[in-house]
Amino acid sequence: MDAGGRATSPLAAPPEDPTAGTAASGDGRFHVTLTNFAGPFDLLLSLISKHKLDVTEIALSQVTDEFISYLEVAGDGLDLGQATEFLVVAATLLDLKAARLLPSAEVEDEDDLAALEARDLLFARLLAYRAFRQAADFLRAHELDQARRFAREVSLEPRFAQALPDVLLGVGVAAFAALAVQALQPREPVEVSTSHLHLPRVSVREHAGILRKRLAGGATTTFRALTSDCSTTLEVVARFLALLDLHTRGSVSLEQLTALGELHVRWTAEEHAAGTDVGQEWDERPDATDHGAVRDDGVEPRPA
Amino acid sequence: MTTAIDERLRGAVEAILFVVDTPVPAVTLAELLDVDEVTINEQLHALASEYEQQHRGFTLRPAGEGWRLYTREEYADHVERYVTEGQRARLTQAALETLAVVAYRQPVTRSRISAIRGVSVDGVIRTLLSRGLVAEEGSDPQTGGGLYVTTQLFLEKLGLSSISELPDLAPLLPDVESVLSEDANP
Amino acid sequence: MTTAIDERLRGAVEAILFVVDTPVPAVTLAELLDVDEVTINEQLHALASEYEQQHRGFTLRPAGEGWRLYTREEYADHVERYVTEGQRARLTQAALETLAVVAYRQPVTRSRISAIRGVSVDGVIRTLLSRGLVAEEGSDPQTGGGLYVTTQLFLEKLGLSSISELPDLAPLLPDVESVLSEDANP
Repeated sequence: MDAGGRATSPLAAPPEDPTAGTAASGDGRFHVTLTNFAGPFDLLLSLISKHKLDVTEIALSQVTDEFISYLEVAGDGLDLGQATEFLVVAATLLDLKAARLLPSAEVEDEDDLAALEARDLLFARLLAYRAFRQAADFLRAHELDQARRFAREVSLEPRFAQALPDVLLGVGVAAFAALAVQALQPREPVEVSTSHLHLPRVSVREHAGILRKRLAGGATTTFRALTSDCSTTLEVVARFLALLDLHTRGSVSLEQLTALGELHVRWTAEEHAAGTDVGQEWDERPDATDHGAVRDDGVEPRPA
Repeated sequence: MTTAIDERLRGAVEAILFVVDTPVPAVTLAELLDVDEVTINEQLHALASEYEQQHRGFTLRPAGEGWRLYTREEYADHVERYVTEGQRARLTQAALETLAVVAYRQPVTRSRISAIRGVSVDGVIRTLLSRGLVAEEGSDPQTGGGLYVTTQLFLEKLGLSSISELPDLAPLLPDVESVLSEDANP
Repeated sequence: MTTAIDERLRGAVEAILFVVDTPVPAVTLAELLDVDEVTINEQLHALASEYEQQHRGFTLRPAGEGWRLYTREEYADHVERYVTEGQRARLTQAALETLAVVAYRQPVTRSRISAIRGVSVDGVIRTLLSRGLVAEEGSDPQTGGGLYVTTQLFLEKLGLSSISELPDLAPLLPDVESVLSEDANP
């Protein structure tokens, strides 16, 4: 994904060993080690924003490699927030870099200039967003601090309670009922909705089974025909993955005469040779079923 | 009392007494702070006489089966003036809304009100109690939490003779009941 | 502060702070006790440092526009048991970030917050409103959209006495302001 590639820039230097100096340093945050920069990802962003580092001189492919190996080290302990942030930042950087690398002649076009500005704006937004995140950290720290102090909040001693002036409600019956409606209105949860992530669960293994049934006769068919009954893209993908799996096991042969052309599929194995675990590695581990991130039963019970 | 005041222990006792408005038995403090009752009693007496010597704005006195902090008698006039002049006669929006929840859901526990309001209602309930608009009546058989109801004074303030005269909310709150009861059993 | 502590005045201030459940502004105390505000401020500061020196179980801190008594942090573990549940519901990250935007950009419209956060903030704003951490105050003359500000409670909850105590955002936001403000008026 490195859009640079100019021979003179430092990014032409061979990538360092991705495991060396990469990934989690002491604080568990993502650090990058490039030939012209080493430090936290955040800092990299700051330097670019202050024009102390030219975005065109950053080997984005290396940053990405490092992030991937960071993810591998982090394993299940991956912080979703960090991963998301990385994606957003990396995508913006890439966009920015692509724009900066455009031959200057083309930038004379008004539209291109506008596009460039739009990207800078996007980057500025990113920085603003990050700044407020850091401000939120400050608020969090103070909130935690303050949570260790308990204000004196006790009822008035009876003698003082009796001295209280007569209370005024200040509302009539109708206004009071309106307040009740307002107070009793169900509240929507604050959390970011993940409902858009609720894809139906598709099992590659199951699709391998379907393929095996259709192909076991030995006839030659096409991928198009094999997927004609799929109703979603996800099913097509699952079927394709299953097909690849069958291919690596030598159960089917695949032939494509022209690029992007029709894919011909032929069953080559013995009738019962294919194991039952085809596609299993694509599916969730059986014991992980209940914890899968992708569920079709709606994680959040919320009104539509 | 010849016992030197153990500063940490004294501080802890003081902090606990500071947040409760019921008398705290010495034995409770002893258990909580993991010292024997004799030591706690020494601390309490030492603290009480320290407040006297320093002539603080509050005093520590035995009350019922425990100890409790009170404002010092001689400053009662100032406090009373603050309470009568400084306090708002009008209820805040938060207090009114909480009152509305109690009125329409009574008898209701504090945690239920809190769940409906989405915030802690301790302070507001305290205000409503001290203003005589709500009262505690019995407790929830399941959770043991106190149940709150509105009072006669509340009805008077709204010019109603009975709770049944409150307008029906059902037409205004479509399907809210089911959502709320789901909410109560997460 | 060279002022000797006036024992009677100190006692009265202490007694009033002792009974209230909101921060008390110095000016309120001054009026109530019929002394000038400078004297009251001296007393408050003297009292606060006296509590520190004596390492009492409570502290006196500026909170929002006034002063309020709190238990000392180091006794939080003991005190926590006595403070009722529900008190300490944590704010979500989304709520905190939105709160940060309001705090630094107030008064600010919802659409402006949304633009900075990159997501719809309706739900979060509603939560912050219901918790009393932000309030609507006036409306934008151009768009007519409601303007949001942080409240006294916000300052209290964060242990700040004024918005100016928030750290400077500028070092975190190099050259961004100009770009963003252009953006705000397309």
